[in-house]
Amino acid sequence: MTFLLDLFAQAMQMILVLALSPVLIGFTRKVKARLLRRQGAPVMQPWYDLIRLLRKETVLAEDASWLYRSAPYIIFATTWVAASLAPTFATGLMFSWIADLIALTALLGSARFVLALAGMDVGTSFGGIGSSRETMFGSLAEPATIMIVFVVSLIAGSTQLSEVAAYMASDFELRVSVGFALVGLVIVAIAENGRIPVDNPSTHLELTMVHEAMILEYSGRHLAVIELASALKLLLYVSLIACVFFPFGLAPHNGSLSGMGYGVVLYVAKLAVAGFLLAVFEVSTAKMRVFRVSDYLGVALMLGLLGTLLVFVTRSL
Amino acid sequence: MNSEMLMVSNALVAIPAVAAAALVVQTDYRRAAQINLAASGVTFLFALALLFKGHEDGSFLFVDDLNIVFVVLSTLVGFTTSIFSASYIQHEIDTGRLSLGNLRFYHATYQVLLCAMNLALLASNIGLMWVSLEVATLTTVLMVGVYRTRESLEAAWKYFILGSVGIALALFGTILVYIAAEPVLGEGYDSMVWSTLMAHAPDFSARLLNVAFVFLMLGYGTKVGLAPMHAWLPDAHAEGPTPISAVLSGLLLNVALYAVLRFKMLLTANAAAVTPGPMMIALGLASVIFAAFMLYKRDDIKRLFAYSSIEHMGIIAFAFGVGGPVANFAGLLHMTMHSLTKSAIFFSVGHIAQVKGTQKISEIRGLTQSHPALGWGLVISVMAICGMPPLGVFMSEFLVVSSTFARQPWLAVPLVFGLLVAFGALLLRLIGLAFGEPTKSVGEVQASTVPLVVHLAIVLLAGLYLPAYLVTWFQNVARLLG
Amino acid sequence: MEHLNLDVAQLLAGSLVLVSFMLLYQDRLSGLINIFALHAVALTLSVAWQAYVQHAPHLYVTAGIALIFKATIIPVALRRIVKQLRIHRTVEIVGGIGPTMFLGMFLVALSLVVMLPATASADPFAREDLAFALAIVLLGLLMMVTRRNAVSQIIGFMSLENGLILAAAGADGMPLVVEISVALSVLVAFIVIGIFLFRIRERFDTVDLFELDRVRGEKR
Amino acid sequence: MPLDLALIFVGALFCVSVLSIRRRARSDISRIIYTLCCALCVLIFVAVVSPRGAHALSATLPLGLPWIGMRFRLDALSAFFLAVVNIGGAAASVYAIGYGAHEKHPMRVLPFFPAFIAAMNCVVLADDAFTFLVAWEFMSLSSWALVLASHQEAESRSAAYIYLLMASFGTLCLLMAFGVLGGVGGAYDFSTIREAPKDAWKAGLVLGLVILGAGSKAGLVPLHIWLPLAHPAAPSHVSALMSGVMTKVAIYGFIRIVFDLLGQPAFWWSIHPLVLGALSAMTGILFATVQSDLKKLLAYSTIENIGVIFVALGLALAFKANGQALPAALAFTAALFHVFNHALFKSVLFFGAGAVLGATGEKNIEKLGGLIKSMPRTAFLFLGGCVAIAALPPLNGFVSEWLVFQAILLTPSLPQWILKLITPLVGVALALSAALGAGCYVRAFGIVFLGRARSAAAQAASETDGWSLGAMSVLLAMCLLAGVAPSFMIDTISPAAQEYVGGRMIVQGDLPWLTIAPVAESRSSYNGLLVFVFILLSSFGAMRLIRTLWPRPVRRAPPWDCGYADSSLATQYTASSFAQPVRRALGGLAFSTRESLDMPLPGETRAARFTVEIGDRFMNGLYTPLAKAVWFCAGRLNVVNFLSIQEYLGLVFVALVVLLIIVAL
Repeated sequence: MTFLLDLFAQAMQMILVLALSPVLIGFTRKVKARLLRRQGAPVMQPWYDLIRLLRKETVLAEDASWLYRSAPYIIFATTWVAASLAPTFATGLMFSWIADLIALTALLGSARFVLALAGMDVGTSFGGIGSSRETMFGSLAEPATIMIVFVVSLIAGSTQLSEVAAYMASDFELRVSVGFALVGLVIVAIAENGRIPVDNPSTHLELTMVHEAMILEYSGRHLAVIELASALKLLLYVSLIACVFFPFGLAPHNGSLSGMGYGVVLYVAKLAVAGFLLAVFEVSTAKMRVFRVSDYLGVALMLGLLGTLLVFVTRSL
Repeated sequence: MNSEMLMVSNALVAIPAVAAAALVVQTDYRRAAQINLAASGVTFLFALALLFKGHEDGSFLFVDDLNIVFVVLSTLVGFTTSIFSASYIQHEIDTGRLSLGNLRFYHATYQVLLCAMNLALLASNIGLMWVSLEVATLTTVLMVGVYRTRESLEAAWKYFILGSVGIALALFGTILVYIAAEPVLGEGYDSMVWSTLMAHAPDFSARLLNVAFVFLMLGYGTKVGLAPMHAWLPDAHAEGPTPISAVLSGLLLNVALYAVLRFKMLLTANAAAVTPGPMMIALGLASVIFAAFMLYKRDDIKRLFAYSSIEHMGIIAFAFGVGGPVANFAGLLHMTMHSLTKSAIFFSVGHIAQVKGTQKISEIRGLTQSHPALGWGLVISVMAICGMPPLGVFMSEFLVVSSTFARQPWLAVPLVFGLLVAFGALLLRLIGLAFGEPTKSVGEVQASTVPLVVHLAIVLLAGLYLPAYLVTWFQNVARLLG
Repeated sequence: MEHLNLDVAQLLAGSLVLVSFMLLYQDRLSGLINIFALHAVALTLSVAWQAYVQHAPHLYVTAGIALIFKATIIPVALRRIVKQLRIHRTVEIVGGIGPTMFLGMFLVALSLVVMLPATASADPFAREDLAFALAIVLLGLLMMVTRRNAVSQIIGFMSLENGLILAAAGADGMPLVVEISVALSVLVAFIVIGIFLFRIRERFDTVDLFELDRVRGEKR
Repeated sequence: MPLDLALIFVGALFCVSVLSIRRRARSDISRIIYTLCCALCVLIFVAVVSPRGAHALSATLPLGLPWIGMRFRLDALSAFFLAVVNIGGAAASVYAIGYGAHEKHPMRVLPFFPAFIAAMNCVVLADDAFTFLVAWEFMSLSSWALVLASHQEAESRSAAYIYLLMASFGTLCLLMAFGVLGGVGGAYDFSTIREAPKDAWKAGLVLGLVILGAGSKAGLVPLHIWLPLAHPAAPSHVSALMSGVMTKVAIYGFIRIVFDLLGQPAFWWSIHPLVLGALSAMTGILFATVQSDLKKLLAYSTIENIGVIFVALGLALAFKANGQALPAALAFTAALFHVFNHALFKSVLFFGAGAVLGATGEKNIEKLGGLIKSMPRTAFLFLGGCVAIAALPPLNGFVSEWLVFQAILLTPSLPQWILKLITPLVGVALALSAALGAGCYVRAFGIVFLGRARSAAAQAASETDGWSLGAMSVLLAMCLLAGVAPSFMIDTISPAAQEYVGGRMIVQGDLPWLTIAPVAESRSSYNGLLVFVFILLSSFGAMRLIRTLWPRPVRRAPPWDCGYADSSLATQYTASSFAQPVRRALGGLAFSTRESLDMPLPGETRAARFTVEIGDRFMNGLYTPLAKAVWFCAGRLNVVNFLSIQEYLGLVFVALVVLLIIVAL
């Protein structure tokens, strides 16, 4: 029975993340538009865009190689696998044990790796800029993530997300290090998803763009898949923050269907809150210069390190 | 007395003497070279016979574990060097650097030198040893000056002055030893014979022995080429004919060292006397480090390796100074390996200098490409002298450094420092000489690589495998040296 | 009587040291050679006296050798060489007589300090002789260090050898082998020196050793 | 029996090297020699991995030190390293059958190549100090000769010089270490050393000397300066051996002495490996990121990986010292696993670099580009190597890094506060270097293989030969295997761990689905296989689905590039500009950079120049002054060479008087 439940939960989760991620984007845009006193596109707009792109003809640059064509699918696959392993509404996922937090980070890392390569494949200047900057951000964001992972997993005594979530849910006490970790993870999340102030998702002809520069040459279904992947990434980070720091309402390992339903509802609510906060944050800040991003991410790294040190020291006492 | 006539050691002294006499009258230099070769060869065979005959004890000559090693080694190197010199002088004649008269003189003195050195090694009393060493010195002085160029004369003169001062000091030390022995052993010959001296060493006046050793160490040390008495060595090596450089580095230094070792044994036998160790260690270290730094600024290929001889003599002196079974063993091994390797180096260097028509390091490049045999021969032998495995020097250096470091780390560290600095210099020069775009050569020589190959083969073999009887000897000798 | 013998021996040996000092500050070549002859004579006397005292006939031989070679042949030959080289008038600069003298004094003192306690066991003759001999050796060496003229260097060297012979003679019953060898070696040495002086002469037209240092095989 | 066979085959390797010496080489000699090498390596591999029972085998030859003989021993650890050595050796030989064919002077490579492999085998087999050091130094010597294969180039000559100098420095350090271990009696065989009691200061002394000795060979910062010079200078298959295998032999030396001969460690032993390892990881990868010479880049990244391995070893020491067997086993396993992995993918990468070099004659990546079209197979294999070394799942590089992180996560249980402070910092360093590594290899692959060709040479490139591709693909397949089924590797290593840290990880083979769990499944687990399968399924599934639902054909067109369509190759991003952000942001941690911009005034026709000089702090701060000092002393002492005879006599005189005074007193 539990096996079936777990399988169901896993399948459910995989579909759920896929379905919800563009909606989250759409919701954020909507809220932003509203805050800017605009009507804004409907919340489902990202899905419409995806469908439209999928229907469109795909144009490839002459110099594009096989790598360029297969990159979108690989990126999508890695991100999706990662997203479907993080507990969103239930901890008892069928396959949650095949990759722990560090592995999740690494999966996102491979997505970035492939994306950066794809950016360089056509041999245009924009792609190069994008990949180069992405690489630098990544080389700061990843260690920061790892440090944050250290903090939570040292506290929870495990790097398994479901274990961590369960621990946080059961006996959660307020710790400074956890606070550091939270702030750090938020900073990383913003940077990784190319949101303001690090990058501006809604521009193209700006020399400071990063993510958009890499996918400049993509069109049609390839672009659609990549967009979906980035949406998934945003969702993944949100649900990471949610399940690690606000783990209430997660359905337990062998919970009932009702519990799962409850979990789903709460999860959607969490997403909504996150999207709203993100929108508010984005409209209230300006984009920063590219070379300041390293300092910005350095803060996250420092927070993670401080948190880890604190944990280490408190352990000894 | 009859047994005395049959002694092999007599032959070892007699053959070269006879050959020398024959060579004085021999005018055809090719024939002379052959006689020279044959005589050295026979001498070497007799030395080999010694191996099987073992100890001998005569009134003037004697053979024991210590000098047997030296004799075999020196006759071997004497032999191979004579092969080398045969192919070397040919070119000297062609280029007219040596006249026929010179050559007669050269060959005769060569044999006299061998004779003197064998005598020095086999002499059973300290007086005779001293005399033969002086003769050896004078002959080499003459041979260094054989080219009659200003430089060679200067070198020979310096060698003569420093050498005879050293030898004089050694004589004074010898007399002192006699005077120390005389009250115990009574007047006369007994007080100069090694066996009796060693037997009664404990009863001698310690203070007198100390003073004596100061003179002997400095006197014979001059001929060993230890700093600060080394000054004659580089020029003598550089300006004389290359076979003589080979003999100097390969033999004469060892013979002088042999003398020092004998007296060291004497002092070690006497409990009250100062242990000679510290003195040897100090001089040894001084030589190693000094020579190591001197290597850097050399532009003359023969001077370069002369300084490396100083360095290695320093190492050997250091090893014997440290003492103990392992270090003494290492010292003997190192001495053997060094004379083989260094003479091999001079064999190749001699031909290289002839081929390139210069001794300037800066004007020789890319030997491995232009002359593969000579070039790689040089590379291998220099690697050997730098103590690279699997060649013999590595084993001895391994033993010296490790055994010393186990006992007195603060002594091993400067030694290692010296080794490293010297290696830096030699490697730099070697890469310059052997690799890169080759420079032009002036002429070809039909170099006989036999001696080179033989020496390197022995060194390689010794680095991997030491025959048991050799080991037992070395260990006996090491025990004698205390 | 014993005492007298000792005094005479000391007197002669001491005179040798004195002559060594004279050698040390004599700066004219011809003069130097004469003093060297004197040195040899003094040596001969003291060796002879030793022979008389020790009743060791072979020492007379040594004395003879010393007299013949060192006191006559070598000085004569040297004088001839110097004449041929036309340098018998040359006055060489000896770095400050005063310091050299003091150094010499110090050396004599040193040799006494070293030798007397060392030879406590040996008999008094040997003791005195050894001390003086060492002094002579050191002085000879000092002379070689301070002189830059080939001839005077040789003289310094031979005075050093005289010291050795004195020591050898002082040692009771040292077999003849050694003295002869000494004498021979000195002879050989002298021959070599002669050859060299002429070679140097024919190459450099001088026996000033500073000239020699300029033709090192290896240039700075 | 396996040991004897292995020894025989090693001997055969030496024979091959001797036999290969010829005055004039036959045309196919290199093919023959390399085939023989490959065969022998495989044989040795088979011999050492063949089951040999629980206890170690040993043999003694009547060579070497007379009173000890040449001793050899085969236990779990040496078997593991022998396997690594011979896999690398065999692959290099196969590769060289193709690559070595167009070697100009085969006689400068052929005799030394088998000797080099044989020497590495001997180091791992040796069971007494003398044999160990002979093999160790001979390994350096033969590789030195290989570095000099291209002796006409001044820079490979200087590289060879620095290399051998550093190598013999290391050997002398080890020599002194063995001096301490062997003691006055000269008992240099490892069995005696193992038993002998060691007092604390001696152990510390030995540890320091070993870190200097083994570290200088492994390329531990700050003893690394020779490595990026020497490795690239050699022919590519040799570079692969030096980088992939020889450094591992150095690591073996460190493990053998510190974990085995020195006995029970004290906790502070772990500090140096941890700190130096982290330093190496950071320095190495930052330098690699800014290199424009492909082989230099690879060499620097070797330094990074060595750092990672040393960190793991340091952790193992710390745990072992505190008697925590399980974490110690985890760290130790991580170290050995990474040794194995790095040997594999670094060889692949060097082979790839060699193939590129052969096809274009270019080491400088600024002149390459677009090779993915002209040499697709090489590109694919090289990409695989990049993914593996960038520690990305599902390949093997990630697994070992992951294990190291798991080990770090266990360090809070260590009682010593100093370790508590160090390990988090080490963790940051590792995380940073891993991330930077990914970036570095994005750059390497992207600039060399992607985009458009930046030079005529790159334009004219063509696919490399089958042997090279074969060697690379075999190694890459092993990378994948070790990535998706790491449990086998872990279980293979655990006997060695059992022997040298006194514990082992839980048997991974028992876990379902090839999962690995360092401590307990509840704590952390990873399943390379499923991750791989899922990624494969979902990507292919997505592709199939989309292609079937919306089957619109793909159209080729010139790149849009925001409308700035231009065909000039110069507008592509260059390697140096790609590295610029990282260099600006983090470069200061490792090196001193001087940027100079020469901008012509408006109206001037000359081109603007922007130059960047990158200085190695250790080189400028430590080695150059050292060399200067030596030359200064040499210059000063040289005066002694030009004194007059009188002055020399003066020296003797002074020496005499001084000694007399000493004796008189």
